Amino acid sequence: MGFIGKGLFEGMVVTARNFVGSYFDKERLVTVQYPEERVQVPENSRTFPFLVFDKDSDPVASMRCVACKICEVECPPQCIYIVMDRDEKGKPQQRPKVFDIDISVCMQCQICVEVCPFDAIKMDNNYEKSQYGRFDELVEHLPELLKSNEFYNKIKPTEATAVDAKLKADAEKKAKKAAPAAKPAATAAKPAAPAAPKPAPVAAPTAKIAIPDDAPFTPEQRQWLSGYLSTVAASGVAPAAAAPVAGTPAAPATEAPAGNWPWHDPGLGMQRRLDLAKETPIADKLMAAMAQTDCHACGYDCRGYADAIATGAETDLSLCLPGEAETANMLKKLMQEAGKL
Amino acid sequence: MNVSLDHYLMLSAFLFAIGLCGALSRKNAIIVLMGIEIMFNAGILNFVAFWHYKYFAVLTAQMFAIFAISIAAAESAIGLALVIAVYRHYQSIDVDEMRSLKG
Amino acid sequence: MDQVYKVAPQLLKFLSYLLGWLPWIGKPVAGFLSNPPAWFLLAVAIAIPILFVVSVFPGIFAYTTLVERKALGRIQNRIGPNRVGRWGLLQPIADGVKLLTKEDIVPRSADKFVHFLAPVIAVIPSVLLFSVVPVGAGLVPVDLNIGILFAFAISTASVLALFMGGWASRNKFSLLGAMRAVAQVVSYEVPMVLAAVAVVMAAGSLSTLAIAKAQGGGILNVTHWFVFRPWGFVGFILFTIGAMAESARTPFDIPEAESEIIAGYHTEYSGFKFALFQLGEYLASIAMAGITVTMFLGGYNGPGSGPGILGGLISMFWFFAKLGGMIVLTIWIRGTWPRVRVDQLMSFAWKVLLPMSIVNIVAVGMWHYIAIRPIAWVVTTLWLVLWFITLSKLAASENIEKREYRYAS
Amino acid sequence: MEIAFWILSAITVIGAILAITMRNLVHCVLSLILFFLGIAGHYLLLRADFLFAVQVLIYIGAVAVLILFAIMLTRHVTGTEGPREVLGGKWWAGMGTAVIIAGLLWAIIRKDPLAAMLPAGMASTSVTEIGRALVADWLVPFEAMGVLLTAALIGAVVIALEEVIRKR
Repeated sequence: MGFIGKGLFEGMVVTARNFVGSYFDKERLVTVQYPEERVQVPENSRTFPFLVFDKDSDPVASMRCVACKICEVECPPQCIYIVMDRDEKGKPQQRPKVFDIDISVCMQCQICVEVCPFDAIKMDNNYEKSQYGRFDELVEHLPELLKSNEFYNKIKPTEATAVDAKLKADAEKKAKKAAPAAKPAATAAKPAAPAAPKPAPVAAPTAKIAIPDDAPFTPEQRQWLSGYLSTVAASGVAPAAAAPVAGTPAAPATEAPAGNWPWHDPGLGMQRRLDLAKETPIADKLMAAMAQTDCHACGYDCRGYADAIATGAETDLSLCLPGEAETANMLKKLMQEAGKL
Repeated sequence: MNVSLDHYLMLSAFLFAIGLCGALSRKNAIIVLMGIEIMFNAGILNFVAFWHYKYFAVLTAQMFAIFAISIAAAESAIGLALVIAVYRHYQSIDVDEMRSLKG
Repeated sequence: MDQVYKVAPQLLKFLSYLLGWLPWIGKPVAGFLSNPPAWFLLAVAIAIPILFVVSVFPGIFAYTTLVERKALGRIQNRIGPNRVGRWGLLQPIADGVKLLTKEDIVPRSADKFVHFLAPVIAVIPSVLLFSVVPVGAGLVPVDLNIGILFAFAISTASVLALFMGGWASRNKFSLLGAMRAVAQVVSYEVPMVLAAVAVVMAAGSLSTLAIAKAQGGGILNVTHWFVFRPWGFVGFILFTIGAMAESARTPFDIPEAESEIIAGYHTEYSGFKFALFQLGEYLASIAMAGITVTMFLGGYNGPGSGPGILGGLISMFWFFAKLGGMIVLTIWIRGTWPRVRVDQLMSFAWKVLLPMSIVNIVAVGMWHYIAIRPIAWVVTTLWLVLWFITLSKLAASENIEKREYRYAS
Repeated sequence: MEIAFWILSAITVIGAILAITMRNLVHCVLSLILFFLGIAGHYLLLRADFLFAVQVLIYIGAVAVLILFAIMLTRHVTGTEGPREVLGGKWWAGMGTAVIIAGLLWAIIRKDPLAAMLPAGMASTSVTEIGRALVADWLVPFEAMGVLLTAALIGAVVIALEEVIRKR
């Protein structure tokens, strides 16, 4: 039955039902009373970056960042500012003295996280960043940026577990590589050992990738899969390719032992480093042109990249990110001088 | 001193003069209309004052006042319609400029 | 006022009895109060209704805003204000403090004096309206014999405040809002007054007290309410629509349509001036609800109402209960119906409401002259229903094509 | 009574003077409303309650609003003309006429024996009496008034719509 104005009354019935229903049916009230209640943010949500450290006892010493400045270079809106730390003698330390992120500029793109070779910078999920000011208040400095690995594990369990496993595997591999070479290094040159292998980050002892409980696998499948995944995460390649039999001594390191290269100091200028390496073979000259941060952005440390270029194994001269265009140009120049290009 | 009829007559004479002055000397047609309204009101006030002081028993004066108010309302409606029509034609409501009877 | 004048000596005697216990000033004050001079009695009799009006109704306004926000929230499945005090009960006070402490901004090119005057003028007619609303049996601030006419006369003056505010702000949206407000109020005034004429014809008086009294009696003091007559029901609907349009409540809030003209005439107002505009608007709407209750819903009449102290208190209860009901109805409507368009607004007033109110006046005449009630019921109902169908058919005569959606289904 | 009379008279006269002297047209109308209010107050003082309501309803609610609307519909006239453009060409003639008429009226009133008359009665007229008078003794004028108002309404619409019709 229809009459004029029927829709108006139907509408009023609907609103009356809403009104009464909202007092009895809690499902209807979707409001979250914010400061008291919060919505659980999804694990992969991200806001602004933070820096990871490993030991609660000494956050500054145990932070993973080595001040390689790759993120500063890569950051699209250029919101990161890094100054490398030095001790009293002016000797560069492998950590930042200043690490600023302007969160009013940051566009939360996560590129810094993706380019970081040390898993030192990660994305936070804290969205309560409002401040009373518009300028300095919106720049985050090193103390605010440093957060522990446990915190990272807490906010992003899946990702952090994978990262920890990978770091642990890397450290083990490095330790194995370094083990034969460490002795000569230790006996030969004690004073200059900045390139000594970084202490392995404290990783969770059992770096196992969690397979969700409701995943449709039989127990055997589950066991195999878990082992496979943790291996993949630890090595970064398929297990068949990188499954060194435990106990087998690793191949002797191709790199020269870390030590007596006077130019291996990121605090020196390019010209000074090249001067120091003036009378040396081409490989050392090439190495002196690098940024000396051993950041592994190129896939090697500085020594290894220089050797690879010198032997022709690596033809790309623009891989040194911290050195930027200066290094790339110098490498090209050196290679031309050496007649190899 | 009590308020006598005298006071009301004086007041309404004064208001009438003000209204007349406005209606005759201002340029703007709307203000001319307003002056006429003031004169109307002064007249109606006279009616009511006479009713109150002399002919309180009969309602003639009040009736006159009511009719006068109605006529004033009709007059102002027509007057303003004319003002709008004139404005459309001349793009102005200056009474000095309305000199021709041509349409 | 007359009622208060009658009971004032007793009231003062009671006060003097209370004050007599005080040291120092107690004795002389009590002596003065127990035998008051005539001018003092008159002053008390004038002051009490004024105090009542300016204390009770702004309080109702404050909590109407809270109830409105809560109810609108629940209608939209939200919670509504619940931060200030238990269930947000202190919210109106917080709002008031906020508005008082806000900066008072006057646009540079505004007409300063008129801009200042407009919110003040917005409140005055709204408060004056309460002077003719009977809140209980015989309890009306002033029993004017032109009560209803006075109310309409005063309520038209509120348009001026809207116009002044809109014009003085020197803002095109303000001016548009002001012009819409004036056009709307002038248009809806006509059907509203004609709907009231029907009641005046039936009650035989313009006095609000007499109109309320005419609806007493019957079963439980309920059956003689005018809303339970065919013409009264139609008149109630017409008058409610008119009153809502007059006070710019939501389906007719064209003058301050946020989506079209920001906030209409009070776009350029902030702080306390804005609060005064809101106060005036809400008070006018509450007063109009009070007049609707008086004219159609039996006023203070209800089970148990009558003369005497107890009957008077019960009648006050009924009046305020009905007033609350009307306020809730307007809030409910606000939460449900969409805003009408400007052209629809005008054509609705002139093409539907105006003819319908004239038809309603004829219906009252029929009701009066047909002596046998059942026949009167049938005839007036038929007359009204037939006209309603005809008018709504005529109003909806422009055929709206069914819209074809190209992308949505 | 007296104080009320003098206050209301002051409001009325000031309102009237401002209404015809102010530069800004909207200010003029607002002053005119003040004048209307003063007159309405005088009606209350003279015990004509019904006329008070009618005055407020028609003059303030209708005529003033109508004038405001007319001002809004005729743009560029809200008035910042130069000082001399406000007055018409023969303004001195108008002023003179007004002064002469005021003087004449004054003289007549001074001479009139009615002038010093005091109020005849103090009770308000009830609306019922006015209503009965309107539909009994004054029925024909009342009906004529209805016809006049209808004619005026239609006439106003026709005059204001003229241009629109011509355009079609």
